[in-house]
Amino acid sequence: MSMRLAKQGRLIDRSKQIEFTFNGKRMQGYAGDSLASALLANDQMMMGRSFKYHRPRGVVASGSEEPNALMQLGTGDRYEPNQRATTTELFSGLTAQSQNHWPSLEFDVLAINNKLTRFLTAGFYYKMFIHPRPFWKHVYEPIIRKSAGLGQAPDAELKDADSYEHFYFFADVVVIGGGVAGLQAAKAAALSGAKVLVLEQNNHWGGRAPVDGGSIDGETPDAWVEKTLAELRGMQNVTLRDRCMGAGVYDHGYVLGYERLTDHAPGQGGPRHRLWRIRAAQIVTATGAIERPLSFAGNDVPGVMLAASMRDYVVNWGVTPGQRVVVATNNDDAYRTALALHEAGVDVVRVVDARDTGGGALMEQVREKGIRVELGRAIAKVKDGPRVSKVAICAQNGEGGAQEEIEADAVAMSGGWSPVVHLWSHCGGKLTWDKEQAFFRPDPARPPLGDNGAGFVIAAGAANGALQLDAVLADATLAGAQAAEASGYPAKSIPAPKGDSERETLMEPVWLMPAKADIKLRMKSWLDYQNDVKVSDVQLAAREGYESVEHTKRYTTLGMATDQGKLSNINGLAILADSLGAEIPQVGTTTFRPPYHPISMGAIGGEARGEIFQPVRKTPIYDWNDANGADWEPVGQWRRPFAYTRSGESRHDAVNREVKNTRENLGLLDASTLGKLIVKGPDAGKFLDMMYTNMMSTLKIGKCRYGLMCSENGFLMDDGVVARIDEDTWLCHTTTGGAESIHGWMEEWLQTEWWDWKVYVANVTEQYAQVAVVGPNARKVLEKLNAQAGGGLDLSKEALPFMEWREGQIGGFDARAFRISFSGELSYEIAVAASEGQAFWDALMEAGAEFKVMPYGTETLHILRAEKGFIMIGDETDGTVIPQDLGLNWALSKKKEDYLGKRAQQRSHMVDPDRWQLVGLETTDGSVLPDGAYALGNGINANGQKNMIGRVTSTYHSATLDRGIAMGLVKHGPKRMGEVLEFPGTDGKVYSAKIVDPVFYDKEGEKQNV
Amino acid sequence: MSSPVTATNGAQFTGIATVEDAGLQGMITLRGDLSSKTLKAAVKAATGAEVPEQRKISVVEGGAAAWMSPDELLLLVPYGDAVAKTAELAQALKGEHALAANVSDARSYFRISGAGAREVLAKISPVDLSSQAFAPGDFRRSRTAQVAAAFWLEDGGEEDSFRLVCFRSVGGYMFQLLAGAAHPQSAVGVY
Amino acid sequence: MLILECPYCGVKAEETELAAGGEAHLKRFGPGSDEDQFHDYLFMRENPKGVHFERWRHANGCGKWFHAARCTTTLEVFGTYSAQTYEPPQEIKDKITAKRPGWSWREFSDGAK
Amino acid sequence: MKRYSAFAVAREALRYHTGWERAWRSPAPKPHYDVIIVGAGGHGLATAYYLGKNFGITNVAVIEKGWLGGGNTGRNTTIIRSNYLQDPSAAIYEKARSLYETMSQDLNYNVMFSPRGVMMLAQTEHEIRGYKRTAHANALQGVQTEWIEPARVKELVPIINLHGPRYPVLGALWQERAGTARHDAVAWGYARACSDMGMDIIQQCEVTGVRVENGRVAGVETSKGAIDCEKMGMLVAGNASHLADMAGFRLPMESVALQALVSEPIKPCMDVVVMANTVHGYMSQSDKGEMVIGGGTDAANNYTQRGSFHHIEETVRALVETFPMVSRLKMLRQWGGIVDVTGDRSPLISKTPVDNCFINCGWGTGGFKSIPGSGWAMAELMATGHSPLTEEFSMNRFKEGKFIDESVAAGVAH
Repeated sequence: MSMRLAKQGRLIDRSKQIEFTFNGKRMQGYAGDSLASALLANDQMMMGRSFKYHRPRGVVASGSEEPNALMQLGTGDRYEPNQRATTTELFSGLTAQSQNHWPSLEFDVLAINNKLTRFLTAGFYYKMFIHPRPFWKHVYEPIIRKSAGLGQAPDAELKDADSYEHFYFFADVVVIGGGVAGLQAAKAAALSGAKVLVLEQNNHWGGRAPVDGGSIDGETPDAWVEKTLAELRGMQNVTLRDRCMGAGVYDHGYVLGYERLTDHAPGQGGPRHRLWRIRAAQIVTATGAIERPLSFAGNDVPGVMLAASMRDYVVNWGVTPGQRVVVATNNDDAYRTALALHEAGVDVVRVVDARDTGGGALMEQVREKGIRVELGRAIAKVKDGPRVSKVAICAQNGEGGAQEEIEADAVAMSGGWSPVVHLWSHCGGKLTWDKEQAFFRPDPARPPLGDNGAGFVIAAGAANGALQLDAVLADATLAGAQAAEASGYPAKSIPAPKGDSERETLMEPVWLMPAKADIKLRMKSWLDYQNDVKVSDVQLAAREGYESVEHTKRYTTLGMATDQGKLSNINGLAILADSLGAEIPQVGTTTFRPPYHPISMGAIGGEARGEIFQPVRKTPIYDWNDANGADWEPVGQWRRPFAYTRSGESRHDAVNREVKNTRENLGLLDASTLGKLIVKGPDAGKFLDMMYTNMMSTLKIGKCRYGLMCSENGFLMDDGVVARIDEDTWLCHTTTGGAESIHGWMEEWLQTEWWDWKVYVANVTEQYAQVAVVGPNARKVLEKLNAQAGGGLDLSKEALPFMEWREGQIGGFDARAFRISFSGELSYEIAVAASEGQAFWDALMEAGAEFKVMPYGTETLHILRAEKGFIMIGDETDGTVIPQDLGLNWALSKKKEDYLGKRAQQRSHMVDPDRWQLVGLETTDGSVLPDGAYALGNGINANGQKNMIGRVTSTYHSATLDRGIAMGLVKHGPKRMGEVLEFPGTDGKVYSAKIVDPVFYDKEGEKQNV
Repeated sequence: MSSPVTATNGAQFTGIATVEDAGLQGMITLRGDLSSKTLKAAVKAATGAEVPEQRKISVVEGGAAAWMSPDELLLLVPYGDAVAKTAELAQALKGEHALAANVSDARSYFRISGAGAREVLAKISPVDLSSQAFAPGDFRRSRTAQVAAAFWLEDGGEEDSFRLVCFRSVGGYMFQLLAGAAHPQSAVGVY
Repeated sequence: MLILECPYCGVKAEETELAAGGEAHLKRFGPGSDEDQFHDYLFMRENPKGVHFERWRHANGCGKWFHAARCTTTLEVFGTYSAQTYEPPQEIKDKITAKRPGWSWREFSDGAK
Repeated sequence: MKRYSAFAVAREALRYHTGWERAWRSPAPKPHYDVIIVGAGGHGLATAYYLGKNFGITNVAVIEKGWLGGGNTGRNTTIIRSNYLQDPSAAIYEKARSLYETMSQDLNYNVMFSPRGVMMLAQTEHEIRGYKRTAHANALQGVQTEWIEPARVKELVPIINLHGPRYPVLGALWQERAGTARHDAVAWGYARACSDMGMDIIQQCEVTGVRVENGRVAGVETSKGAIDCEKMGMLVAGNASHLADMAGFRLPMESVALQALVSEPIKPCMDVVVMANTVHGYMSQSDKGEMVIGGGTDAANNYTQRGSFHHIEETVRALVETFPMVSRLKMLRQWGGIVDVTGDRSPLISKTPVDNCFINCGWGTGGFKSIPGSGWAMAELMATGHSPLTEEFSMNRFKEGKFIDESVAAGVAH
């Protein structure tokens, strides 16, 4: 059984007992425990089920590389699936549930898959379920999906109770990893004067060294770590962050740090995770190394663990996974585990060393303890079951004929080590194969390149392939100094601390145990625990021609589980290389992609959620609108009232009311969102003549002109009224969406094409609240305001004619009044300072009461303009329409040699007489044409599609005319007046509509010009 | 005549820093040749401040001039003087190619002060806000979360105090953003 | 996440403060140009693997357009320079030549040719 | 070729799967082929397959610089749909979608086409109009789509939040017969079928030059020697400009990074594909249980297959807004691909200035969904010199101003 030991446990505080539950069962642990160590202390070895075969799974590692012990943590709005028990700090009240089983962890119905392993090999689904066709979607796929998938999804109706944030940080040197290598590298860099940030993913510093033993400058690693931490904390130029993982390295020295602030104390307040977005001149990856499993049959049975991880449980948390342990290894390090177990009073029943010659000093120490060590031997098989019970031993250099069976309840295995090269590789750092130690390590000649073309990542310590303590410290010292120098600080050479550890003899690569294991054993030798990929699967893939490492990965799913192959990739590669008769480096690795370890989506999104998911742009009259029934419509980041609905009123009713009232009495529109750009300078007229299709340079001061803007590709992109302010100043109105984009567009041409033209542009959109005062009573209300204020701007027909503007006071407000109309009614657009916008609006509402004033929204705006046949950018245009299509030839200056888009409009398709052109459409029965309906032509095209000859661009119920009105683009449209077209709806009906003039209301334009 | 109001109407929040609506502020966008003597004189006359160096703000009692781009300044004047000062600038710069526009009402204006002020800004802006990198008189235009903004660090005082300018329409967003970043339990502890 | 130094305000801006603006040094063709000239101006792009000249705008910053010389395969930045020029400055061309001997891009090259 | 079936799997299981043969041969190149296809991604392999199947042209080499299916075929979000607005797009994507329906049977390789439905959310009035327009166009184009109301959206996607404070869901364009497929399997299935027809798939063979004689393509220089041909097809997403350069012509195109990510696997919670263009995010759930999430394209030229992280942020926050539960999932892996984008963001399937040299590129984000239709049409164009499906996608459209612009309805075309 696994249990808490009486002694040991450097990270736990035995005086602080903590209660938690696992699968509803109450358990106890200590402060400092990980969930995994606490479960082991409660003899809970089985922690989950595998992905495909639903085999029982126990914890195999002690850190973020853990593939098996994945938990559903928490409940309700703080629930989260797939949390590693190994990286979860125990806290009081923690609730954990194991995953991927039904009805229970101990009895799982889908464990039947385990019996079918012979059928469910790599790629079986590519070869099966082909017939009958509908069965894939309706039968096979649902079964496959349900059996896969790990943890349950969070409740869709609950919103995450936690908050998240980002933080930008800049450093000369970022050290990733707070083990002895990281700390020493940080110290070396900091002593050179560089600004250093150190990230450590765990809540404790020092990495493996305190567990592995040895000494540094004559002290224990623990003592050295404490001393060095104190030194670093005392330096102004050093920042240390624990619980903060270096998650990814991106171009130009961008590093993501993933800080877990309250995972160990949920609900304590403040953000749960903070995503650090760091810009570093140099990055030192001191990320250590990960131990590799050995591939023998039954290496996935709960109780089989990585040797160093088992040692972690003993030393760090005072827990042993078993009472009778077999150690299997191909290197010296695993002997440390045998020693640690022995010291803790655990019976190490055998050390099986695959090397014929065995190990060095550590092996001798183990033998001295009376532990039996066998050389050239292997584990043939661990007996299948929910837990290790029997281990069969055989010769390594054989086929696995078992020669001896040992009773044991745990196995510690070590297949050697792999440097953690992920962060080195994320941004293109290349690897080299170290034959002696049988691992890939960073190739210093081919680092990832930064913006200056030089390398910006340096690997240090075990992450760089240095496994012995003295080598680690020397390498780290050098790396820190190099990083500081590369970021601009003259190197200060500091002596490396002296590391002293037992000298280790060479490891010997063992990719399969025993070396010639037969097929039955290979089918039980796991490479990827979570995804159930075995040695035989990789061999099958190679045999079938999936020779590239990417093919093998994807065909077998090797390394695609949540650990992203941290344990399985190198072992799998070696099997693949062997199958292909190739060397491992020739086969290469799959690509390392961020993040190093999964990070929460919440952290990635940061603060941008709920109310501030995106900025809401508000006009000065926003709050009034909101309080007065505004039915909001997002328009870009603005929100504009679609209509102002009153209680008991439908949207449609509200719109009809607003339309009628504006035509008959008085309507107010909050038009503040319209873009307003001041264009000024001696060349401003010439410039605007290029920007607009119209002639703007000849506009008289005090007058307005409606203008069109096209892209250089000829398409209509914006429109608006331009007012000439003075000799060299124009005010250009744009659409709501156009303010920023047209401002940018103007600046682009001024800065990059006509930089010698003297023109300045300023975006003054938000300086003003702009109100359209519309309807027969428009002048009356404004004159009343002036009368109340004892005078003001003369707004009479004579003093301010149609299409002119004046500046002055209206109702005591400094204002600019434009006599322009987008509705066909008598209309003024009045601009006042934004800070006074609400007050001005209030004054209008109050004074307007006797004139039956009502605010109106965007839908009424649309209908009013459509009744008049005015086009709307975004409705009649969609980026494929040119002014000529819309009958706007009058706005295309014939006098100008050039304007943006003019050349494009001369291309063959642009002058094609078959282009669809703007017309009005009137349904024969008065109904409303469906939005976006197409007019049916004759026959079908070469691809069998029905020919279309036109489409509806805008369609409304006109309250004024009490019938449907529409505009559309129709082939040869203006020449086909009176013709009836058919528009098939998606509702099964066919709508008939007559082609008519697009001006439906007040064709003579009398109403706006009074 | 009414009294003008800001977009966030005096909003205030205190956590690791104090975030507050800094009230109405006269602001004038001035575009022109920043090396021109006439322009320098006009700026001095309007604000009392010198034309600042690149990415700096020069602040004097009652006025300031901030460097927006090689041909643009943002001038700070008392709110009530903005219209008149804009006209004076235009008059003074007659004959020069220049553009002065009153943008006082187009902006929201905030103060972020206290021990956590640097951290609050560093949560939303990709700018190095360490004291070595950002000092009083520095002026920076950048991105704050999803909107553009400009900010600077005020001179003197016991604790850090930033001023921040953004568009008026996103004043509400900016306040929520800053207040969230100033959550009392969110100190990073690096500045 | 690239960083480019804006030559106008000196800020080493990150990508989110910038807006990419496509290929640099395009010559505009308007009315009077022939079909090929106009087509090439609007649509034909170098799209090189390697040295490239492109336009950026310091959009969340001083608002100025500038040019950058950059490698599209390593993302190395050789330099940034004014948008108000018809060709890259000699200094930047020299820098590229030192790092990518034999480079050429449209009518520009390392001069050895 | 030994056929795949449940029976074959059972038979092999009895002998521990020792009897499976190679899915495709690995031949050395011959000196001459009737047709050389450059690029053994989905498009190249599909073109080769339909050259053989529809036109009996089997003396074909498919040349691949890396490993077959190793480019964008293996790094996309596997969405298949044909609810495009413009006629030429709808025609070729619908052709592709219909071929996907029977692909597993046609190739005797389970590509796991899963017609689970694709939904494009409308979150503004403008989007509603755009999608209704698309629905009308699709009806006439023979593409089955429908406009659905919010209640139906929620029924189909229980994890969605209809009432986001910022952009409530106002409805959706729904294509029930759209879906996903296993991307790698598409390349593998075609490769196996091509190999079975006697075609040579030559991997690890980089084209270093294109030989043009008298204005006509004559062959290619490769890292495995010179190979002659009568006709050549270029189907190399992310490398098209480079290859065209070797043949002496330019393209109206740029290459940019496009990113995607997956979450850790969870139990099935979403049966359809959802695309939310207003907030820039789309998501589906793979058969393994991962939430597969697509992001946006970078704006600057890039050949690194790495993009800028801020696009990932934008996408993730959009999804957290649309599906609040996503907040408590974790990102497992992010990656990038290089997509080619033309002046109107629609592909080029065209003859080129070099006789007998054909190009198929510029699919942008539409590459995977179009594979079989693209291959079918490209094969027809190469074999006969004309295909109604490719007619409108020629290079000349940029001179004429006759664009195929899909952004008009959807904003973003994924």
